[in-house]
Amino acid sequence: MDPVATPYFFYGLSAVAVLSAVGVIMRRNPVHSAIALIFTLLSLAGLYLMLYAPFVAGVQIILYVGGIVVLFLFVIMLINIERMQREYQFNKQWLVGLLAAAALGALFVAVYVKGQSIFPQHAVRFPEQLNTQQVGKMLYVDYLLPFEIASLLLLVAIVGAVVMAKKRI
Amino acid sequence: MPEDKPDQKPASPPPPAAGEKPAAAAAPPKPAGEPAKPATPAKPAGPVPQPWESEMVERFCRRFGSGIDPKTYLGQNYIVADPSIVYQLLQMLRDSEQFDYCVDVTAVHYPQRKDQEFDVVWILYSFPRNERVRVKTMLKDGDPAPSVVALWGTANWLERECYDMFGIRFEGHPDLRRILLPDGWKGHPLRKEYGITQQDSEWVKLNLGIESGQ
Amino acid sequence: MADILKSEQSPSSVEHIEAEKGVDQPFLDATELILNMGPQHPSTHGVLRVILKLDGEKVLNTECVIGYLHRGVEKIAEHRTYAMFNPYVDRMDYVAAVSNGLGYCEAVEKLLNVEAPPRAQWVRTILTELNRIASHQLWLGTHALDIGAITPLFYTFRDREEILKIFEKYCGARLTTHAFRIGGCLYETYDGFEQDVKKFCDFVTPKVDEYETLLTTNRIWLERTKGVGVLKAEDCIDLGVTGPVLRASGVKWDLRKAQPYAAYKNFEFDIPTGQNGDTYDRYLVRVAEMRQALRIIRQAVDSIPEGPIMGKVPKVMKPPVGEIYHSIEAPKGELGYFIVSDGSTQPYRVRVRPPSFVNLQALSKMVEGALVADVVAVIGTLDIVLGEVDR
Amino acid sequence: MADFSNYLNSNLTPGQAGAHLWVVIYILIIFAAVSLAVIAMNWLERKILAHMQVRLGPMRVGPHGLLQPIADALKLLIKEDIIPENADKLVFWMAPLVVVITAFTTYIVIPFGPTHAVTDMNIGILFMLGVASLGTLGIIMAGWASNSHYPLLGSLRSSAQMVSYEVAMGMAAVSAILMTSLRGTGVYGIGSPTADAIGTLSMIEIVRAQMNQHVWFVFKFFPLGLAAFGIFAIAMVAETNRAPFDLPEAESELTAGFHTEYSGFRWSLFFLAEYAAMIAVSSIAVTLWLGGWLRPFPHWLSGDAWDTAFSIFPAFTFFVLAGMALRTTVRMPKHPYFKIQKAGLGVFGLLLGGIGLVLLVPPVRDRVQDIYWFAIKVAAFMYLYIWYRGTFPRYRFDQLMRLGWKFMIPTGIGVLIATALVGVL
Amino acid sequence: MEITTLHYLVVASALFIIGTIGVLTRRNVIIILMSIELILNAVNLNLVAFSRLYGLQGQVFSIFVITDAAAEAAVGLGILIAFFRNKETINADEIDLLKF
Repeated sequence: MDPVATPYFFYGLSAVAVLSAVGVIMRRNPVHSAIALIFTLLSLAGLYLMLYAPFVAGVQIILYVGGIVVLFLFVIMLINIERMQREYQFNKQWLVGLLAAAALGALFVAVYVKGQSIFPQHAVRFPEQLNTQQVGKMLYVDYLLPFEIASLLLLVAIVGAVVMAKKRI
Repeated sequence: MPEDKPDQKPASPPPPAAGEKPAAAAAPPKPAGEPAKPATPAKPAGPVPQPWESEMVERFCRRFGSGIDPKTYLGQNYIVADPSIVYQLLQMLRDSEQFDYCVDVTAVHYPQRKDQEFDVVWILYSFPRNERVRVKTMLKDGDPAPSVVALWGTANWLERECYDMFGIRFEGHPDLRRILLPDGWKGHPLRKEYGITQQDSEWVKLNLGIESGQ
Repeated sequence: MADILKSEQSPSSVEHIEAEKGVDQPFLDATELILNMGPQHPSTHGVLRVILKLDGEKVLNTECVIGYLHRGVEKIAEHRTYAMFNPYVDRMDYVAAVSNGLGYCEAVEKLLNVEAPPRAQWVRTILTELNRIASHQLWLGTHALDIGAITPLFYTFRDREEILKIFEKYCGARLTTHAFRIGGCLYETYDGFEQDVKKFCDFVTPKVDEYETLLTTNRIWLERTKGVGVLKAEDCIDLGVTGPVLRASGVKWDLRKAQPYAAYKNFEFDIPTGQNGDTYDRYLVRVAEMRQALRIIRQAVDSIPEGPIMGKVPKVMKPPVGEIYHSIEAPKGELGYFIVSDGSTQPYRVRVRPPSFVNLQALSKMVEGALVADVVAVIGTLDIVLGEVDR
Repeated sequence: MADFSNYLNSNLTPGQAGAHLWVVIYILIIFAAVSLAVIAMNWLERKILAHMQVRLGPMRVGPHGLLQPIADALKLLIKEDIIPENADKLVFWMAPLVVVITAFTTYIVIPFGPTHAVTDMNIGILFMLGVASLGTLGIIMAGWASNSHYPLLGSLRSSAQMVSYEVAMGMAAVSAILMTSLRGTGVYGIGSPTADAIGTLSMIEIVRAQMNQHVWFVFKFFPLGLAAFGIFAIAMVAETNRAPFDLPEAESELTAGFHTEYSGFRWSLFFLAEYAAMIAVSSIAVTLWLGGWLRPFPHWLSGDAWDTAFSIFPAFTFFVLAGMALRTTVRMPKHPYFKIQKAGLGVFGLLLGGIGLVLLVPPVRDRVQDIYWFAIKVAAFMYLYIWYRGTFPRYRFDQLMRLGWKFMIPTGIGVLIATALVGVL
Repeated sequence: MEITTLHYLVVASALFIIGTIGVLTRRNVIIILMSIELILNAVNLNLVAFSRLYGLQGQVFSIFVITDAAAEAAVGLGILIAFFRNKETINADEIDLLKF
């Protein structure tokens, strides 16, 4: 079936994503930032659904929102943020950083202007129905080695995080 | 299950010490523990404290001489000791006489006694001997009593309460603060001059915002 | 504590913080937290306030703040006659009012050098043991509730009700009974007292098994209570802890055996003890004590002697000058009365040695390094009544 | 309008059929039904728990306290809404909403019958687990925003607990999903696990797989399915913060945990969300292991006669309930005080009987019986929840974590591996 | 109006730039880590958008990226907690020693 009112959904979700992203970097209080991040991530999950990538959307929700952001919130609660809220929020090189980001934006625009022809102007549809199965097959057949490496990475991360956060080992 | 054990005896059978003897089992109607006097209605004169004689007391007398005055009253033994030696006496009671359990630390206020306004009373019990003894000392108002927290951990709160109620300072107490009354309270309610309806109205006004706590 | 809590509110400018860096030391480690448990808290059994210093969930330090229920019972005693003070003692440990009354009456009788007649002694023993069961039942229900099992509370209260009914029939009051008078008991037992008590014994014996079915082998109960709040025998003696807590640590000491009072020397019973001194052992000891209490009651009911129930005491009680210490085994531990008489109708000084107050002192030792949930369990297992702690 | 009636003939969920009107109707029905179920659960829990604890429970408002939940709801609505002065207003305000929205969002994919779901998603179970895990965020937000120590501890506990048990829950769910790829029938039927054997994450397809394999997954590969189901059943109790895993709101330790500072309507939102989440996770368990909407023995006791016999069950249940209500009406004391209650209970009984009669009508009967079997299975889980609460003490935090990480997750992985091996062999 | 891949790319680049600004200008390490998550998400959006044109590899890679993000967040926050415990601060410009 066709998604209903695609452009409206797209613009709505994109606006939420971008505005919340601005919220993430502008808020004084890290908890507010984390909540803004949740909104960004959820609207991105919506965008993935619109792009017929339901599995990625599901992983986004369960892993990013349900896992990583909870981790962020957990750490924020462990840390006394009251003092940090009263301090300066931006570092001394903020102007340079802003300029660099602007330059990056300019680069994007330049790339688009120069190579307009290679950008696709149409959308091709992949079947939604078997998306999960196909992703699974690809993960476990074509990309088995990267998958294993990723699991190794996670193991290292677990050990690293435990070593870092534990007081006495 | 603990209760299955057939052993019904207490941890230590009461030895026939000079202390309070349990009344003979044959006479249940007799209330426990006063062999000193026949059970007649109280006469105006009443029983008087008798000197207490036992091996333990002799040991104490040898060590402290005239500083102590061992007595027995209604089958209960107590030693009145001089404030200067009471700590050594208590220490000796615990270390060499097995009085391992400090039941209570308390005080009595006698405002009419000149320079000896307070009785400080330590009630001790010995698990191995199944025997109680009270140690008493007379203090002048304002003089400190020795703290026995180092000897018995129990004394910590008991001495705090004593300080709270009577204002007796216990020297050597790790944390001598009020315990039942609030920290800023003025006065020590169990002193005789403290009226029964008296209160620190200043504190009440300041902290509770009311005119009177009554 | 007050200045600690104040230091959280510091001025809000960065410069200020920089300037005050020496003064504005963080009072806590990065992960530490002060938790103020009580005085209004569901499981501090009244108005106990415990200030916990936590590292995450781990308890680093505790401080008890008591006195919220301080009514000055000892001061009141100095302004009442001996008989008038008797009802006041019921208000200290209000779940075991009968025991309190027994201790006071016996202490004054000793001071007066009179004795209660045997019939009174027997009735006193029966009522005191019934009250011990009631107290332990209330403890069991609330303790299980603290640990999260809500059902035992209702079972124990259902059965405790039967005891209170007997009290009500005997003396007209359920909780603060004022059942005994100096020199004996005021009331003769009502018709059918023996039958009621026997019926109660038969009724409650399977109920005690029922509590055990719910808890004793429950895995979660075992995990929550075994090895929690361990108190070794030496520590118990050093801290003056008495009652079931002491017996659970393996010290076989019970005043009913060691220095018998009332009619206890006529009855056979065991002193249940534990080995590990943890919360589970204390639970077992108290449940076993309920059974022993039933045993005593059964023996006592069968052998109540005939005779008067009130001894001969003077109308105006004027004990001779002197002082007396008398203690009994209350459900919570050694309850002692130190009474000083100056020969008048009013006691010169009454000192109550409250078991709860002394036992509560062991709290900070028992919860060192435990978790928040254990603090609740340990407060429950100490079986304190704040009315008695604060008096 | 054609769209409206066409859908009824199609054999699809409204989401798949693209019948947007029906989607809205379904959502409304589900919202109303879940709210009603929560209200009923409230009454039932109090009654059942009370009878387990030798007391009567609510008896005053309405006959046998039937109107008690409504009275409670009214009270909560008109109660003063308190926001602590130092609370973070925005987050404090948002937290209950997050919890409620996530709890209700999960219902989109729950199949109450082959066509009785809002939509059938390709990633149904993943979506459900993911959205269910978002409820944690609301709890964390609530605890943090209250700016108080008890809620903070509660939300710390909650976040750690939910993250831990989600893993075990996922492991158990995956082993059920593995079973969907098999073709064979029966308890040990493995079929052809070749390249064309494709499992599914879709909730409806999972139930269809159980239908095709003639076995509920709880019995599949006998000890394995049961073990996975057991892990899921434990993890879902932890996931919904219910006894014996109710540490985040442990009333005897943290007063009320994360919702200590909430009152009135906001608090009732937490309450609503908790029960809605309980029903939601029970629905997942029913779908994955207990055959979803399938009636008992659809293959063994097949045939028209059996079909008809089983389809009478819903009506029969309502008749029994009506009979109980009417019996109580008759047995009520003959006293003017009970007049209104008597009338009310009588009308209620007649209403139940009327519903039963409606359910006897064949077209309704056919469409409703799936929902009935689903609801019965979920209700069994609800009863279990209440039973746990009446029986178990509460775990301590470290024990909870130990159980989760050292027992549930290894067992879950073991069961998963064993299921995969058995499926391939 | 149809939504093409380009639209998604615009959103992704916006998120990327916002993330970059966050990383470069904020002092708070937690927010820097969140900004990194934003950047990774921008990349993910790109990958998924292109996967509509060129096959599912993009989606598979975005899953790898999410895995990576999880690992990064875990280790990053672990370091953060260890640092906070020692220094009582989590400001990026005060974290200037290799050893403490």
